[in-house]
Amino acid sequence: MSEQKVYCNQSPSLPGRQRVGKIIAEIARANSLWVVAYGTGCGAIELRPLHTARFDMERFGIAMRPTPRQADVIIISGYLAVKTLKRVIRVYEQMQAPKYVVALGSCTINGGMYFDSYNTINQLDLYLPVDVYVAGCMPRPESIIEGFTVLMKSIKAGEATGWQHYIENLDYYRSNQNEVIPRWDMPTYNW
Amino acid sequence: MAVTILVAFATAVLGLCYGLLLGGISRKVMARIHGRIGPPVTQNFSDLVKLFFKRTAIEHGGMFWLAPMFRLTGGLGVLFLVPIVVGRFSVVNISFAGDLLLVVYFMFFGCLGMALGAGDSGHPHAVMAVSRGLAQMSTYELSFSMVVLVLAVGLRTLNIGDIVAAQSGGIGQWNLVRYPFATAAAMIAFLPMQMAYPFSIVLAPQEIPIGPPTEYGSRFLSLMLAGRSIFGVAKLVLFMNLFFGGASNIADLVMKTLLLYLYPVFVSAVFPRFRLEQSVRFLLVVPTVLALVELIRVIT
Amino acid sequence: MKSAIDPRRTVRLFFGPQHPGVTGNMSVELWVDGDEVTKAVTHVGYLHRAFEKLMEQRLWIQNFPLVCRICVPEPDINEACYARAVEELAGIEIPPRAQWIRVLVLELARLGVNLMALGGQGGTIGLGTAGQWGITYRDFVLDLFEELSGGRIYHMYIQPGGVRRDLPTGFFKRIDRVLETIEERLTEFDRLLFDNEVFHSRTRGIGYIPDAWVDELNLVGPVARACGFPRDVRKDDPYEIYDTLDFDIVTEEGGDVYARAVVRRRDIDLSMSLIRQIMDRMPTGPISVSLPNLTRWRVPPGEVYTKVESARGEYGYYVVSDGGLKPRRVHVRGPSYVHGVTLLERMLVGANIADVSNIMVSLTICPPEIER
Amino acid sequence: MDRTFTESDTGQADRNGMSFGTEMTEQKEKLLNILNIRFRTIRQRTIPGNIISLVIDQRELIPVAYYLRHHTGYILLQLISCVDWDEENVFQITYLIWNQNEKTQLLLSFRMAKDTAIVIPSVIPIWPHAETFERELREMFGVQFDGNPRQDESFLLEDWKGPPPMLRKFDTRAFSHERFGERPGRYSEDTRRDVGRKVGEYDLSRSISGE
Repeated sequence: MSEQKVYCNQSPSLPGRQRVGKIIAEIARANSLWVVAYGTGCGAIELRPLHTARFDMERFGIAMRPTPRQADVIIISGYLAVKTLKRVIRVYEQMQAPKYVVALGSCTINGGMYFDSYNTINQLDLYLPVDVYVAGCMPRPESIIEGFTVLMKSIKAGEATGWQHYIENLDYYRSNQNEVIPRWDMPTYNW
Repeated sequence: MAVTILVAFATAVLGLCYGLLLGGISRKVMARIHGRIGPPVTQNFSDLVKLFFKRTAIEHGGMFWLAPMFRLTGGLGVLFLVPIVVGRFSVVNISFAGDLLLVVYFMFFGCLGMALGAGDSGHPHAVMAVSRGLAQMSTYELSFSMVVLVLAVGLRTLNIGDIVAAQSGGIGQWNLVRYPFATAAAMIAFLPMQMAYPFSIVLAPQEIPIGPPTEYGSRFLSLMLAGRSIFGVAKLVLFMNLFFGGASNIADLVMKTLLLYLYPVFVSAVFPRFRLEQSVRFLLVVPTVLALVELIRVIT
Repeated sequence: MKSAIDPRRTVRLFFGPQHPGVTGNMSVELWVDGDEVTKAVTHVGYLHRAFEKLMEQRLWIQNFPLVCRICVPEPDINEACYARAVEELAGIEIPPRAQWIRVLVLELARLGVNLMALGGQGGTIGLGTAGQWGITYRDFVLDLFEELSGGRIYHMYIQPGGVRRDLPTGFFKRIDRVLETIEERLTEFDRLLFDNEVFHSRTRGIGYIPDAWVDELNLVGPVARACGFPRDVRKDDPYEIYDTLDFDIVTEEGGDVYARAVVRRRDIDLSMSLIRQIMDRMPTGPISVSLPNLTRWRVPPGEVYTKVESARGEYGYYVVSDGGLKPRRVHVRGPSYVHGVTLLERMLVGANIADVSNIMVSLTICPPEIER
Repeated sequence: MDRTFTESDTGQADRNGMSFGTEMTEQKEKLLNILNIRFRTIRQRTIPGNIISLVIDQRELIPVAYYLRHHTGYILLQLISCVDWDEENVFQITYLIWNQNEKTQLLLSFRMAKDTAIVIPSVIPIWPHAETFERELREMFGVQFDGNPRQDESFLLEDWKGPPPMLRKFDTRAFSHERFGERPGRYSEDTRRDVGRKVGEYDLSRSISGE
C-alpha cells in the first residue's frame, strides 16, 4: 500500500466550530481519556500502580489503549532520548484530534538530572504542545492524578487546545524537531 | 406498519443502551475482582460520544469504511430476527419470526465484514488477528451448528418462536434441562463469541495489539462499539431463547441476560489466553464431542 | 541466518517500542513466517541517557543521587554497587549496622521487584488479575520505602560511607505486618497463577534455554538458576553481611518460562526469610562514617569491579579513579545486557509470535540497564 | 608504548600501595606462573581480595583469552570496558572474567595508543556475547574490532554525527546546551549562594562543567 493511501499528505486543517453538541462532546471527552500505552521513560513505572487497586485511574474513565489511533492522551513519562522523540512525534501525529499531551517529571520541563546529557532533550514544549506538566522526579501517582484532573477541567472549559496550536504553528514545531532529529525519514504529515 | 418500524427502532435504541450498560457493568465487576473501584457504569456512553466527536483523518479504502457498517448490520439483523419478549406482551420485530439458520448467517455476516475491513487496513497485526479469528470462528461455529441441529431434530422446528414456545412450561421444559450436553457445548462456544478469555486470541493486546481494530480510530470505533453492544445483546437474547426458556416479561429478560452476560466475565477473570492452536484444539474437541453425544441421544 | 529467510513468505514486524507486550521502551525487529519467528534483532537506545558520561562530569558525591536512576524497577542495587565501589577505592570501612540496613533495603527491593515480575508474567499472557494483584502487593513494600527514605521509587538511601538516615522507630513492626499481609495474599495468588492449567500450558516448554548457553553466554540470576546452575552473587562473592545469613540458593530444572516463574516465586519466600533474619539480628551502632569535605573529595586512584545480586542477576560497576575530583570511568554492567540482546535474539528464533512477549517478560529485561 | 605503559602502571600500583604477590592463593600463583612462562605478560598486579589484575600485551589478547577460556576456570566474560586516558593518549581495554569454581575475578587489560589506528581482534569466537560489548565500544569510543560482523550497526545512538561521545574530549554539556537549549531560570542564584556559604568560595557549577 502506497504512502499516499496510508497517510494524508496535505496539511491538516482545523475543524470548524462544532455546533452540534459541543458541550456534550467536551464533557464526554473529559470523562473518557484514553491513554496510548507507550512508556517512554522511567515514569512508566508509576503508571502501573496508577491502574491497580491503590490509585485506580479507571475511576475517572482513564484507560490504556494499545494503539495510537484510538488514544486521546499521550503521557511523556520522563526524559526523552532523541531516538524516542522521533517515535513519540510519530505516535502523537497518528493520534486522532482532539489529543492532549501530559508530561511527567522535571526532565521534560528543563532536563532535570540530565540537563547536560548529549542524548536527552531539555524542553519538551519545543517539540510537542504540552497541555499539562507534572513536576517531580519521579512524580507520585497522586500528583499524576492531580494533573489529569487539571487536564479534565481545562477540557471542560475548552482550554486544552494544544493540538490546535500544534496545527497552527506546525512550521515552528517542525523546525525545532528537524534540528534535533538528524534524519527525518518520516512522512511530512502522517495522520 | 408504522408501529412495526417504531417498535424496531425502539428495539435498536434500547438494545444499544442496554448493551452499553452491560459493558459498563462488566467493567465494574472486573474492577471489583481486581480490587479496584472501577469506572462508572455509564462509562461506555461517554466513550461512545467521545469517539463519535473525534476527528477522523484515516483513509484505507472502501472496505475499511464499510466494516463497522457490516458489524452494525449483523448486530441489528440478529436483534430484529430474534423474538425478544414472548408472552402476553411480546416484542417480535420481523414478523416471520426468523429462522435460526438465518440468525446464524447474520452472526457470521458481522464477523466476516469486520475481517474484510481489517484486512483492508493493511496493518500486519490486523491481518494476523483476522487469520486467527477466522480459524477460531470456524471451530466454534461447527459445534454451535451441531447444537442447532440437535434443537432442530429434537424440537422438529427451526423457528425461534416455536423453540421458545416449546419450553414455556417452567424450568423443567427448558432446553437446559432437556438437552444438558448441547447447552454445555453452546455455552462453551459462547465464550469465544464474547471474546472472553481463555479464547480471546483475536484482540490480544500483548501479542498483536490489538487485532482487527488496530487502525480503527474515532468514528469507526464508535460505530464498532455500538455494533458490538447490539450484537452482544442480540446474542444474549438468542441464547436465552434457545436454552433458558425465553423471556415472558421485561424483568425476566433483564435478569436472564444479565446473568448470561456475567458468565464470560467471571470466566475471563481467572484464565490466561490460549495460544491459537491450543484454542482451536480445545474448541474442536470438547464442545463438539458434547454436541455429538447430545445428537446421538436425540436421534436414538 | 539470512539465507533462512524467504522474502516472499516473511513479514517484517516491529515488536515495540510502542507495544503493550514489550518490557519497557525497547523494540525487537521480528521476521515472521506465518506465526513463527525466523529472525529477531533487538533495537535498544530509546532510553540512553549517557549516565557513564554524566558521571565523569560530576563529583564523586554528586553521582550518588544519579546512579539510582539507571535501573527504574530496582534502584537500590545501583546505589549499593556505587557506594561499595567508592568505599573500596577510598578504603572506607563502613559500620556493621549500615551493612545490615543495606542488606535489609536490598532484600525489600528484591521482594517488590519479584512481586511485580510475577504479576507481569501473568499479565503478559492475558491473566490481568494476576498482574493487578502483583503490582498491588508491591505497593505495600513501596510504602515501607517511602517511610524509610521519603521516595516511592528513587530512594537515594545507600550512600558512600553508610546509609543516609537511621531506621524509623517501630519500622520492624510495620515490616512484619507487610510481610504477613503479602504472605497471606500470596496463597490466593498462587492458586490463581500456579494452579492454573492454562498458565502451565502457556509456560511449560516455552522459551527453553539449553544448559550449554549458561556458561557460553554467562547467564546470571534467575535465568541461570532456572537451568539448575546455582549462580548467585550473594553466595559466590558474598558482599556486606550475606555470608553471616543462613539461606540456600533457589534452583529449578527445566530452563523454560515456568521454571523461571517458579524461581521468582521461591525467591520471594527467600527474601522474606532473609528479611526476618535481618530484623532479628540487626545490631546497634552508628549508621555511617564521616566523609571528608565532599566538594573537594579526591578518591585515591585505582580500579575496582563491585557486583551485587539484583532480582535479575549479577549487577556490576567497574569504576576507575585517577585520583581526581570525579571518576575517570564508570561502567555499569546490568544482567539484561546479555539477556536482552544476545540471548533474546537467540531465543526468539523459532518461537511463536504469541510467545514473544511471554519470553521477554520471563527474562525481565530492563532496557535502562542495557542503555544506561 | 610499552615503556609509557609500564611507568604509568608502576605509578598506579605504587600509588595504590599494593604489594605484588601477597595474598595469592595457590591457583592464582599457578595461573600467573603459567601465564608468565607462556605469554609476554607485562605485569600482574594483585588487588587485595579475590581480584587479579593482569596486564597483557595487546598482540597476545586472543591466545591469552583462548587459554583462559579453554584451559582454566576463567570462562565467564562479564564485561568489556574501555578507559580513555587522554593525557597519555592511550586507550585501556579491560576484559572482566569471572571464575565460578575458584570464585575469583580477573581484570585482563591492555593499553593501546589512540592515534595509531590499531585494530583489536574480536573475541567473539571465544565469548559469543562479546559482540554487544564490542558494538558499544565501537560506537562510544570509536575502537575498531576486527572480526565483529555487526560492529558498524548503530547500537545506542541513531544517526549520530560527530566524535564518539564517550571520548573525554567530547564536551557533552556544551553539546547539550547548543543542541537542546536550556530553559531560562534553571540555575537559581540563591542555591549557589547557599552552597557557597557552606563550602567557602568553591563554585559548584565549575565543578560540574569540569574545572
